[in-house]
Amino acid sequence: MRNGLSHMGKKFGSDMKILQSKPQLKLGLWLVGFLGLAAACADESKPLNTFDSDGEGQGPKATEIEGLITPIFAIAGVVFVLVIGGAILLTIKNRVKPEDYDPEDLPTQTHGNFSLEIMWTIAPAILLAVISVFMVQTIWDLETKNAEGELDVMVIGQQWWWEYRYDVDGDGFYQDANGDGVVDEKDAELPLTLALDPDDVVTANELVIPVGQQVDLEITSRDVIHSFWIPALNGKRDAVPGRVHTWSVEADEAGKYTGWCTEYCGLSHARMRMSAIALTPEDFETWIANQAEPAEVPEEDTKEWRGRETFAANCSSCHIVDEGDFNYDDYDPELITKAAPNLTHFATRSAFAGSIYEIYLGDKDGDGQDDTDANDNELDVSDYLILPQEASQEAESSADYRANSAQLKRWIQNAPSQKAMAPDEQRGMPAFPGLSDEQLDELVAYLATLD
Amino acid sequence: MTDSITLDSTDTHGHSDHDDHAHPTEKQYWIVFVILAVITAVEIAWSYMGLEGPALVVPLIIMMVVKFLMIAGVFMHLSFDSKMPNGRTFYLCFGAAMVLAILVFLVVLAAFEFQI
Amino acid sequence: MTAIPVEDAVEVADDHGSDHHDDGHHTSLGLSNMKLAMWLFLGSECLLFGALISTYLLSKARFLTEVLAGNPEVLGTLPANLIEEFQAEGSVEPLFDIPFTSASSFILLMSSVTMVFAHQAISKNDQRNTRLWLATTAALGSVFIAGQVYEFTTFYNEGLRFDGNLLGSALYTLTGFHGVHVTVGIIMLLSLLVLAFRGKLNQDRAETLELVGLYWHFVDVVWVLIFTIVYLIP
Amino acid sequence: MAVIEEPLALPSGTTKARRPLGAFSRPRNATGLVDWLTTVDHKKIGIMYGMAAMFFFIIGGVAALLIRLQLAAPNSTILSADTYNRVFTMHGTIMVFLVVMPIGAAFANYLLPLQIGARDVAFPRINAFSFWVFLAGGLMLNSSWFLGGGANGGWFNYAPNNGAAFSPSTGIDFWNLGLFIAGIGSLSGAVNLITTVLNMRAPGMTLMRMPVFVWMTLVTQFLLLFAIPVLTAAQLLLLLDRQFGANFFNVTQGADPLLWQHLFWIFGHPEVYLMILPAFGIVSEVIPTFSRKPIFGYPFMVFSGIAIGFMGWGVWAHHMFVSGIGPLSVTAFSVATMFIAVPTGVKILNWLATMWGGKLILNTAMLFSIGLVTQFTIGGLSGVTHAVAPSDTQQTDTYYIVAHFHYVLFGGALFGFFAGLYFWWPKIFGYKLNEKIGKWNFWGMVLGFNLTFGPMHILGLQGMARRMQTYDVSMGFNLWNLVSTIGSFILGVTTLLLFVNAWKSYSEWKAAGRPNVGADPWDARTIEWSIQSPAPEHNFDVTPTVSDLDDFWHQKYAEDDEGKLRQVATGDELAQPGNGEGVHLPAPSYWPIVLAFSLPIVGYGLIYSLWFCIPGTLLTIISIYGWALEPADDLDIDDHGHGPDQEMEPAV
Ligand code: HEA
Ligand code: HEA
Ligand code: HEC
Ligand code: CUA
Ligand SMILES: [Cu+2]
Repeated sequence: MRNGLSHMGKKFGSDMKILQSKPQLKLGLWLVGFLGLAAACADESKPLNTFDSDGEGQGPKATEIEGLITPIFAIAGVVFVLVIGGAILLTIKNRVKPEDYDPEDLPTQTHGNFSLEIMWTIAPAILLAVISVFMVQTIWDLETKNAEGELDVMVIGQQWWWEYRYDVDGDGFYQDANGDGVVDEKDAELPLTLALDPDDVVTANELVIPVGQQVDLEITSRDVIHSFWIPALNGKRDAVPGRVHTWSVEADEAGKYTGWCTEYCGLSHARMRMSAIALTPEDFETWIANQAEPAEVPEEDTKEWRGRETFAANCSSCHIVDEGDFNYDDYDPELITKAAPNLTHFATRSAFAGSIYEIYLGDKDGDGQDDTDANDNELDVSDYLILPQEASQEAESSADYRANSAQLKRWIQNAPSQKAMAPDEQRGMPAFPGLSDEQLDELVAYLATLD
Repeated sequence: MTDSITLDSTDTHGHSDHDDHAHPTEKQYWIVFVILAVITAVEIAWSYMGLEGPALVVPLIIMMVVKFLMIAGVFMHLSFDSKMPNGRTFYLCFGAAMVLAILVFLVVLAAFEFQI
Repeated sequence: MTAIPVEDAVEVADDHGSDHHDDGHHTSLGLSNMKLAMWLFLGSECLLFGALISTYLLSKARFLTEVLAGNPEVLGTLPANLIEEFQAEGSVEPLFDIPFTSASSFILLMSSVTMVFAHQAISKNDQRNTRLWLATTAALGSVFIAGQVYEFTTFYNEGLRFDGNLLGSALYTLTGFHGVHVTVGIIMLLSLLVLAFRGKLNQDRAETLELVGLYWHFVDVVWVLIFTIVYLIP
Repeated sequence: MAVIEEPLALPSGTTKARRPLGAFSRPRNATGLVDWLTTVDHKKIGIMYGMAAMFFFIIGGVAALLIRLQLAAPNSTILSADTYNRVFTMHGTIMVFLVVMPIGAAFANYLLPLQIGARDVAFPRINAFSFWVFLAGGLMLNSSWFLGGGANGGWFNYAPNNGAAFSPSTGIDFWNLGLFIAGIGSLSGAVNLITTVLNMRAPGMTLMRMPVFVWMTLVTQFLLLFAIPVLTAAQLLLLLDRQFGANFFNVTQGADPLLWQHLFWIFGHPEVYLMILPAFGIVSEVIPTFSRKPIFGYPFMVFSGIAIGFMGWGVWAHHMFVSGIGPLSVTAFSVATMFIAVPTGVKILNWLATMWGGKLILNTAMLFSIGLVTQFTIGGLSGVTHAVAPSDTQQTDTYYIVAHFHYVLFGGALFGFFAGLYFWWPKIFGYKLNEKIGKWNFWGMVLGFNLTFGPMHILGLQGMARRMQTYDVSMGFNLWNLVSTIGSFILGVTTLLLFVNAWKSYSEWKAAGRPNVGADPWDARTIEWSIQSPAPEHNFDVTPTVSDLDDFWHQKYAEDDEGKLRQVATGDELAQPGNGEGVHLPAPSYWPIVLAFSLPIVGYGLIYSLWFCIPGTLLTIISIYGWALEPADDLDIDDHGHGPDQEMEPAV
């Protein structure tokens, strides 16, 4: 397809040159452009594509939107051809060469035609009225909520990563903000805190959802406005601090669906990506059960254990690794948002730092192919599930399937050099130039145990 | 000084001689003032009646609008000036802005009300 | 620039001066340029105040919601007694001193009448009364401002900070911005007064005075809105 | 201030010039630079607006090219994330506020008085002030490049990201105060121009005889008059938040960030229409002239313009479809937005109908006008596709939107302005622009423009979000970004052809001994062509009396006995000779520029140290009084604090 496109591009360019001499070709040129557009949009290697004419690999919401917009594109295309074609035809037909100019030779002086003009006032209005009917229908369709008891997830945007809280116990609350051990409406009324409802699950960057279910999202933010967007599953919805916006996603097929933050949110807006991972309901159950477990403490005096010490000294002021006894009261990260990614199950994710870096490299499923591509839709989902159960233990030893430790080390040592951040303004992760190479190794080893 | 060039009017040639007789007299001003004062007193009294919701708000708003119209109409001569030829331009400039401001910001406030 | 013989200008001026007092030149609409311009300007002010009033309404509502919900961030910005009163009343009413503000509103209303009389006086070329009424208007305006300064001090002493919470920011901004308008009006009145005392404010200048009057009445009208919306409907 | 020295009572014959406050007397016979700095001539002010806009256009254009360079390839590092954010913010801000708006003002200033048969605008000194204060604000905004970097909040600068906590550098303060100051200029300009149009028309120039351009400008100015104060209010809140610790957008205190969005877009949407309407006005003059037919359906053209102006107030939340305003609001605004296509469509179709059966002269001005009709339609149609809210949830904040607004802004507004430049150039400067370079200019721009922004439709639908410093290879955006970058350089170079053309045409004209281009080089329709080119300082020797729409054309052409249209006179035969003897013009003044440049001093004070505000404010007050007390050697009458000038005096 890429070849096809560049071919199209060449054609586009050469037509343009002809255009200078022959304006007649303008129309043809635009048609080529439009075909190119259609062709380009059908190209499946575009993980964020919104205009997927065959609708494959899309969730029902996205498909519904597309069902609405496709005929509108068609109507626009017709108007486009009529107006532009008309303009070009009139130009060509009615042109007078400068040398033929004769002041006495005037065209008929028409001043207007009332009924004609009324006609082209009313006709588009009727057309638009018809479109409106379908449009309003879709607007409200997109707002429908899932049934009671189905999965709800709170989506929290912050500079420059996403946090997800799963309402596992289905009580509709996500935090125990006043720390009284009872999760109730009072907690919901308080401002967003880190303190999680102990029965719920929290993760970052990757939204894991079960296939074939509408998952309702409650979207909010801890700092500035972000926008949550997984194009293949639904349109976007802004994450506005102080407000909770409902929205939903649903995937028909298992797979990885990428997206990125689409409301400008400052420095690293371009590096605030995310993805949704759709698992079969059974896989999803396994996954969530694992997430609910506390982190395991590594054996004493191992490499991992020393990493844990370093972590406690340097990192746990911001990052939570919940070993079952975590106390939110003693915890106050030096960040405007008061939150850094929860690392309790870090190793079960596939990408970090706003989904811009892979956590693992190499061939995960042993089929001889490198599975490394943060934005590859084709990723085999079962790869994803291997991680928590088997793979991570051998992560480091396995030659073709290993933690992306070089990148992780670079990140821990100097995160702002890996992703634009402003730690001095309490936005983003600071650099740790003081950590020795050995300490970094130990830290990475420790992080790899967090599955 | 030549008299050949004039930037004279088009729609209304020359300028209408609207004069003070079109404006209210001193006495009328006082009357208006007294009415305004009375309305204000009623407003304040109303706010002390311990009412709530629409019963409180609606009469207050009505009285506010009446006061507004009286000041704009009488003190600012809107109702008199607008009788001059083309005086409706006043309405165009000020009234349009008033209406626009009210509508637009009502919609804004409504948008915050009906978030669902 | 073409050289302009001043004589010409003066002649024109004289010519002009003999025209009707508040509307001397011939315009397409038959309204004077400046009066039209003034109305246009006031029209745009409507939108400005509209935005500020809406901001106030919204901010106050949000503030109250947070106070009633007991958001510690918000509660921390106010003394406990105020919070208790707000929560008890479910409104910000306890902050206000209605009788006091009513009195100052009344004073501002009164100044509109005196402004009208100043205009009447000048159109009769009654210099003495023009000065008198101008001075009275300016004085009433100043009393209003003094009242507002007093009121702000009270609010401040009660613990309402401009940079503390939404209510403080919005209330001080809206009323303060109106106060700035009144102050500008007072300065214009005083400038007119100086002219009047120097004998330079004659009947020909009636329109200038009328324009200041329009501005003054507008500021008054805005206060009518603010008084009802902010103070009487808290 | 309503403070008047008694100039009007000066006894005849006295030439005593007062030196108020011991400062300036009104400059006389100023030449050279001083002339330009103190002029109150609407034509010179119009030209200065145009030049300033072109200057800013180069800055905004270079910023655009930097954006395109950075995006030419994936993962490129030409601009850091921080720089990129500043560059695109400044690009958008400059293009909107310092390029398109002032070009509109330039045409309005130059043409309005000429087209309605007036000697000048209603308040010439205020007019000068409007320009200088715009320039002061624009320069202040751009000074941020050197003082810690430009603004970095995006051109609509959403809260709370624009707050001190998230954008601590001063860029946003410059954005805020610079535009605040420039806004004062737009506001005073609007008051001035509306008064001019409503009040200063030549005898017989009834509203329904005004050229369409005058109408569109009138609507534009009303939009400005009512829209700017809303932005000003928002900026005031932001100023208080950033500089004085207020909480309007402080979420921890319960503030709602959507307030900013509402205020901004209540301003912002009328803003986009006030950017396009002047261009619509321009092509409504050009197309009839070169189709040799009257505009088709004049009343429809006028009323659709007014309708756009009105409807423009009811659709602002279409920029907030995904902001979470709730489905009810979304539905209402979505439907309202779609119907804006109706009056706009009327315009497009009426232009086509004007060309229908016409005898088209395809010179550069006409080509650019046809360019507007076609390119704008593309942008308008994509506009309708995102007026449909559900599809906007996919499109918003992607390059599809970027494509939309460049098609309407560049393909609409700027193409219209280019048409206007080629059309009125002889009236303004006395010589025509070279047609050959003009054609290159046009076709080059059409090519470059479509290459740059056409692919953005595709990119947007492929999911490329806007305001992204970089993108990953795996996203598949490489090809079209490269195409777009190449296009942007073609566009840049071909845009520069305008300057080449101006320079070349001028030198040829000079070499040829500055031949007179004639009053009416295009056989045009409206009365500005009935005076000499370049327009004499006093505009009309004799104020024209108007009896028709397209009055000048009707003087040239009349039906003979058989009812056939014949030329009865050429434009040059009818033209006024340009010797307006004894015409009294308003004297120039120093105060507009002094007052205008006193404001940024206050602005810098607010950013750096409040102490600076004191001299700034003092200077402001002095200038206001200086202005008001200025000896009126013309008929200056001032009022309330804004010190409007008197209209040009009548019969002199
Ligand atoms: C000159 C400026 C200009 C103009 C004229 C327009 C015109 C229109 N715009 Fe555009 N718009 C912008 C400048 C402009 N816009 C800018 C700058 C932004 C982005 C701001 C930002 O986010 O940075 C924007 C964004 C924008 C959005 C928000 C997108 C988003 O961020 O999600 C929307 C949504 O509805 C929209 C809609 C429209 C519509 C419906 C019109 C209509 O007026 C168009 C009407 C014209 C036609 C439709 C073509 C001619 C009509 C016919 C030939 C008749 C027949 C047609 C039919 C029956 C369909 N615009
Ligand atoms: C009238 C308005 C206008 C105009 C004319 C333009 C013109 C151009 N714009 Fe603009 N653009 C906006 C208004 C405009 N833009 C707005 C409002 C935004 C949104 C900003 C935001 O998101 O906040 C935007 C955003 C925007 C983006 C998206 C950035 C992002 O989201 O990350 C891009 C990307 O390609 C872009 C490109 C261009 C290009 C290539 C041009 C070209 O047309 C420019 C062509 C160049 C020239 C005409 C200059 C000529 C000068 C030279 C050739 C230089 C040579 C000279 C010297 C070196 C001295 N623009
Ligand atoms: C001052 C707070 C702070 C400290 C201290 C800190 N971090 Fe971070 N960390 C962050 C923030 C904020 C992010 C999110 C950055 C982003 O993606 O934009 C982050 C992200 C990460 C991530 C990626 C997480 C993910 O899922 O995307 C890892 C891994 C990480 N930090 C490890 C560490 C380690 C190891 C240390 C100690 C050596 C440490 N951090 C110390 C604030 C901190
Ligand atoms: Cu978060 Cu953009
Ligand atoms: Cu819009």
